[in-house]
Amino acid sequence: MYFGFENVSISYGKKKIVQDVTIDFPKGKTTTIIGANGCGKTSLLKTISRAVHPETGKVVFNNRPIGHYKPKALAKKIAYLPQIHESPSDISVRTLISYGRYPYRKFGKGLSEQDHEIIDKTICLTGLDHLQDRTLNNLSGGERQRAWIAMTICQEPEILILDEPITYLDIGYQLEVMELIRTLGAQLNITIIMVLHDINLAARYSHHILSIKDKQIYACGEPRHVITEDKLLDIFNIHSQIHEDHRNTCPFIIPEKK
Amino acid sequence: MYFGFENVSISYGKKKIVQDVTIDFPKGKTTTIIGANGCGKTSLLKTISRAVHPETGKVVFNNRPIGHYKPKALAKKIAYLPQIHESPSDISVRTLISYGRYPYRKFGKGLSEQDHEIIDKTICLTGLDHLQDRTLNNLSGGERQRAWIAMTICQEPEILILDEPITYLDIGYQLEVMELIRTLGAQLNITIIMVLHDINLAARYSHHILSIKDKQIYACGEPRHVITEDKLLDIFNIHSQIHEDHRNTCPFIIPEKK
Amino acid sequence: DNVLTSSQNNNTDVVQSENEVADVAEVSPIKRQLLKSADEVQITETEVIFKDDSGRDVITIQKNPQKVAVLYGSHACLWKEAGGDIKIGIGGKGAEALYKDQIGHNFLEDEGVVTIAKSSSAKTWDIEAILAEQPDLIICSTAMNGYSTLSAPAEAANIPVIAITYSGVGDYLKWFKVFCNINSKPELWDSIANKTVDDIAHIIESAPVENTPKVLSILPKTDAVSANLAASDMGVIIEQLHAINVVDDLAEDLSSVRVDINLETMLATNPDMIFVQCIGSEEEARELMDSHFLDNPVWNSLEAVKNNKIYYMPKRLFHNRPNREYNESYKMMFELLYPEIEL
Amino acid sequence: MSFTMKESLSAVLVADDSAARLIIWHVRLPRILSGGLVGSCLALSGCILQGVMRNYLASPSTIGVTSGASFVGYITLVVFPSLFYLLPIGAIAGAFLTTLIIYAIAYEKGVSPVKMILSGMAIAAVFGAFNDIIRSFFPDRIANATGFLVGSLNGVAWKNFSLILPYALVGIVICFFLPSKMNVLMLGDEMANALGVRTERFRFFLIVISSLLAGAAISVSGLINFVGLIVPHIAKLLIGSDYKYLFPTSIALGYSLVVICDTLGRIILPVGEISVSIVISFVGAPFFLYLLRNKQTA
Amino acid sequence: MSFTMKESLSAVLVADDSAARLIIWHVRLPRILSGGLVGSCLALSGCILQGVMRNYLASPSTIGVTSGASFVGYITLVVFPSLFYLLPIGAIAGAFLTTLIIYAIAYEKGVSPVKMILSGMAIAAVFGAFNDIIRSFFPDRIANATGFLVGSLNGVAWKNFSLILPYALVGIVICFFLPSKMNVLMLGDEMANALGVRTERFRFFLIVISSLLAGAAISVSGLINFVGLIVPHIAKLLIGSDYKYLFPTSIALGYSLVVICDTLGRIILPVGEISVSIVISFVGAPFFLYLLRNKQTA
Ligand SMILES: Nc1ncnc2c1ncn2[C@@H]1O[C@H](COP(=O)(O)OP(=O)(O)OP(=O)(O)O)[C@@H](O)[C@H]1O
Ligand SMILES: Nc1ncnc2c1ncn2[C@@H]1O[C@H](COP(=O)(O)OP(=O)(O)OP(=O)(O)O)[C@@H](O)[C@H]1O
Ligand SMILES: [Mg+2]
Ligand SMILES: [Mg+2]
Repeated sequence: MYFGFENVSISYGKKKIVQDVTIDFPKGKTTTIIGANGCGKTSLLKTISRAVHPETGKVVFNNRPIGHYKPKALAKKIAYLPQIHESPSDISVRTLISYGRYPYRKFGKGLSEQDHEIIDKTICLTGLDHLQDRTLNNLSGGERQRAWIAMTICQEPEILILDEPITYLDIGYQLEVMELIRTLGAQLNITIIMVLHDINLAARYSHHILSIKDKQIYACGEPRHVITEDKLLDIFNIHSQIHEDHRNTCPFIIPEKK
Repeated sequence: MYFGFENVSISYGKKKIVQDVTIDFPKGKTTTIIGANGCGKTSLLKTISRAVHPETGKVVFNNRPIGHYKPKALAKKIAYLPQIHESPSDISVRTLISYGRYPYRKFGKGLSEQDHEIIDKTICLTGLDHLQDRTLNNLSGGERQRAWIAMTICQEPEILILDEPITYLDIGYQLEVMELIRTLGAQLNITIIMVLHDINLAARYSHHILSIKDKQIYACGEPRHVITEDKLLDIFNIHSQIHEDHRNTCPFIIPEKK
Repeated sequence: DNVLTSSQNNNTDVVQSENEVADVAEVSPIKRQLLKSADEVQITETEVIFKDDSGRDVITIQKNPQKVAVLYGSHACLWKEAGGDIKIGIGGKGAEALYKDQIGHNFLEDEGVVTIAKSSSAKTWDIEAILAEQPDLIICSTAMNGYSTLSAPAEAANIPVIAITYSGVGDYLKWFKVFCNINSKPELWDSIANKTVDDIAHIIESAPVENTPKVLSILPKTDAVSANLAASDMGVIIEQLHAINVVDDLAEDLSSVRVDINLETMLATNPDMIFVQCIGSEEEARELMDSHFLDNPVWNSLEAVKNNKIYYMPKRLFHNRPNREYNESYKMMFELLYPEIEL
Repeated sequence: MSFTMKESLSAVLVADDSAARLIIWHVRLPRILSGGLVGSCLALSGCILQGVMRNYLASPSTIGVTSGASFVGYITLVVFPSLFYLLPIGAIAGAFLTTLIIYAIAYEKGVSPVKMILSGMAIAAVFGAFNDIIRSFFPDRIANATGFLVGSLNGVAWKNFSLILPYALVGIVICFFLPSKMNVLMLGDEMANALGVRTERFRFFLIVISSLLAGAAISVSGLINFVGLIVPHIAKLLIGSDYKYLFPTSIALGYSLVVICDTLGRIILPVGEISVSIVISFVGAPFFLYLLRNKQTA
Repeated sequence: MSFTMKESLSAVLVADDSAARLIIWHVRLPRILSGGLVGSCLALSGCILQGVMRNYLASPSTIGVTSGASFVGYITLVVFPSLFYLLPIGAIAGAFLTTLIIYAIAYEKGVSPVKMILSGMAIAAVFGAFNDIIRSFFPDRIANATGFLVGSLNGVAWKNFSLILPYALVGIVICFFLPSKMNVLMLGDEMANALGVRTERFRFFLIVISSLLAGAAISVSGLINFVGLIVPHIAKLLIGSDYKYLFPTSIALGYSLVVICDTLGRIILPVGEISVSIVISFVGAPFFLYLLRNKQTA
């Protein structure tokens, strides 16, 4: 298994959240997890960052449980942006982004020439040039979110995990982040795993969509196969018109109330 | 003027955010504010809750500056849900919702029969029945957001102001919240003002759309007039395909990168 | 001069040993007891050898130091009484009042003593000023970090230090003996200390053993009133004079010096007399007592109060170390306890 | 001393000269009643401050109230010992004035709790230094006053009870009328404003009230810091953070903790007593640690 | 006393019997050098703890380190007064053991800073009560130990310097090697984990280090609480919260504040001196208040 969950179950106290989930995320592809609020998407991802310990099963990377890796070695391969993150308020955007280079730092060494180059490149990629010296507490919600995404990108990971990364972003930046993710995926062969609530963007920018329902994986596959009226009704309890976006060759939906 | 801004300018220190903005929100209608990250949407709304003081101009309700009202009297008329809100972690959903009845409380009196009825109704409306006794720290992001919305609805306001209310919600609940808002608007004649990043939902559920750009109101009017390719390019710097959603008789867009 | 000193020393030694021989024969057990610590001090021709309170095994001090620093008020008075000269001392209102009281004048000003602080707290000393004077003996208290602050710099400068904790007449006798001999004035020990010891022994012997009064000795503080137990200075005197300290029976297992007590206990034990220890002036002590007990019905119902037997004990004799006036403390207490007995 | 039920009852009802009357009516009763109120006032003060400051370490001592009260106490006792009867009023005034100073320092378009607590700590340090200076310069007299630093209820009489009673009544009023406003304040300033609370004014009101409560308690018993810090936490661990329950629980716990510990301190030694503040630390701290370990924290 | 440049130089270089040698080499130099290091250790300890605990009120005293150190100090001085030379080691050991106890209490699948600080306060209260008990029952002996409560550098000698030096060196190592890790920790445990920090282990390491730093400082100077609380805030107000700058600034400010205030306290009175902890409160607190008022807070 390249990267994924093997028979993972999660509970909080007596409350079961997911049960016996096995997923192998395909290498170099973008997989989006969708599902209703509270179905356990975030909990699943948290087992990767070890903030939540699975009750049974394990998270596997390159056929070894992630617990067997050194944390820094793992951090060079897997980057993770949690759904809710606290930020020290008075550091600059650039400083925040530079923290993404942490796993690469040698003990006692500062940022290298190369680190700075990568930081510059990331800032450019994420359109934060004009904000890089502003401190986080002076940014709008959306601006802040972009700085965080930039930080994870700066980690140069092989696998990038994003929990609702476009929350708070305006539609322009939503598109930009999704394009960025696509570019990273395609050019650098990064495996991307994210949680999105926007079905249309998920359908357009993912190779695979994985949906969770009732503690289990409900459906998994190409967007076309998961984004169907029936399945959406099951997952989200909504009706929908499904159209074809010819320009982007993907389905898109207009949700309808029941 | 029923409710709106009169020549409002806002700055943080030397940084001008909006300049000389005048808006009259039409009574009983739903107005959605759209605009790029950092354009000042939240700042404008914060002048209503007096978290931000306008540099010039004033916020007017029923032809009087809101500063002339008693806070509780105003709170019975205008409810406001900020974009980012802190929550005490160990109170139950029901308790949180009951706080919406605060402006109606008589000094030294507990919740009345009527209050409890309204709370029950709101819980039912927002689909929180099964969660009402859970504490907030045990909820998923989306579940928590719904509890907050329920709290503002419980305030029975004449004007309801929501800053990105469907952040974190899954598509099912997004639709449900928007439907709820529409119902409230239509049945109770509530004036709704909200900020949304989802252009499609904005177009479908708003009577008016107001967009901000370069410290000014850039466009304002019926969705059809604001959601055009040119204008979206100006506001968000994106191209877009504009289609017609026949079932909902509104435009919908598919955003495209530049 | 030197010759004279050494001959005097010889002399003392002889006197001393004679004394000791005599002691064995005729000294009463009471006197023996009082002199117990003092007897452990050894004196040679040029040195005085004893144990101080710094935790060191024994210390040996050369006689006749020329430049002495005494950094604690009552030690300074004792040193003066033992015929010593002080070149470095501490000032401040409290200390100066004490000097006037016990020595009769403020020697700091009168004798041009270098003053290195306005209180005995080691936190406020100027160590540099002490060392700069290059004293050849420093006497300090173990209280208020005195010794621990001074020990390292003094050691570096090769200055001997005596660190003292003293309470009660036994300690007085010990230190007076040490000081007199360091100053090569053993005759002062003979003339003053012996009189004190004799007086005290006599007073103790005169105290009746039966039907003695029940007494309570208290120390009023702002928010509480403490009772002096047997281990306190006043408690020792009371016990030696055979009066019944009403709290002692109750406090057999307590090793402390005093405990806070309440009116309930006072009423339950109902003492015949109450002695009030004054930290500041009698005036202040009265104010404090008023703040606790004025118009208090429980207080007013006490035997001692009804019979007007509340005594404010002079600070000089019962709070400060009275040194050579220890006999006066005993005498005063005796007269209060047993007014009917002539000494 | 122990009395029968009958003796005790008659002691309370009949004003005679019996030992029972003297002890129960004049010594024990005022002590128990005022001690309990001291506990309630401190607990309520801490409970309010921890909420208003949004910091679980806030307590009367963190905003400098304690040091203000004890500073004025010191000055009274050391410099003007004959004015000792002004001590209670002095302590309350000291607490109140310190609060105002700190508020003024931290104020700037509204007061920030962070700034306020930090100013409180700084002011407390300055007062503490003054106290140390006084202690160095009046070492004899101050030996009298050190007792102020270890809270005790020994000698508390009816006059102390009448001093603290009005504050305790204020506390009860708060308990009844303010929990919902307090709850709303906990949603954050923006939300609370939107719900009709004048947050700035309400916060000022609460801070003043809690400083008065603490000042009154200190003036009766001296410092029993621990109650103001720990009782609100115990209350929270037991019944959660809804002020409707939190206020009354804090008050009740503060009352009982002080009364129980004071009684223990009174009877535990064969003679003499152990100050209530010491007993509270020995009894309250382990209980608190037990709860902390065995319950979920906020 | 003042010396010429030449005298001072020769005092440092030539081991003779001159007054200059005695005073400069044996008294002043160790005092200045150790005093500075005490300041640095306390400031660094506070700086680390405020970060790790995510509470701006955290300082060595909030996690009980101070009380642990001073409790052991008390016991040494009061119960075994003849072992006073063990005091420094005792204080460090006390600080360290207290930290472990509190850690153990607060631990449960990882340690929560809230629980840890609260346990620290409770343990501190228990130790404080022990100290009060000792003070009530050994009032004479304790006169020895009360000095411990007002920090002072009077009488500090080379042996104290060699005691604190290794800890100060640890501090410097931390300054050079840990700021980036510390910065990452400030992003929250989840983020820090994802970036390759073993947060639980790192936090334990930091807490132990800071307790040792504080213990070492206390063993040399007694309590100068204010430095550990306020210096990190001053540093933050001056240069922001990036630990790359925050660590060295705290260390430098701690060093200079203590040395300057100690010197002031030494020369300000015509006779005698004022303890450094008192001067620090008088000098540091207003400076801090000034900054607090005139700069944006975090
Ligand atoms: N307290 C503050 N101090 C200084 N600048 C601020 C402050 N709050 C916001 N800003 C700046 O003001 C601008 C407007 O912020 P605002 O939050 O109103 O934007 P917004 O339109 O709500 O953005 P978003 O869609 O991201 O929520 C932003 O550029 C932001 O950086
Ligand atoms: N610390 C916790 N303790 C107890 N229950 C929790 C905890 N965290 C989450 N839960 C519960 O676990 C379930 C799954 O939560 P999770 O955050 O994984 O959902 P999610 O799929 O990410 O939802 P959302 O789309 O709203 O982010 C929810 O029902 C939530 O109430
Ligand atoms: Mg989630
Ligand atoms: Mg916004």
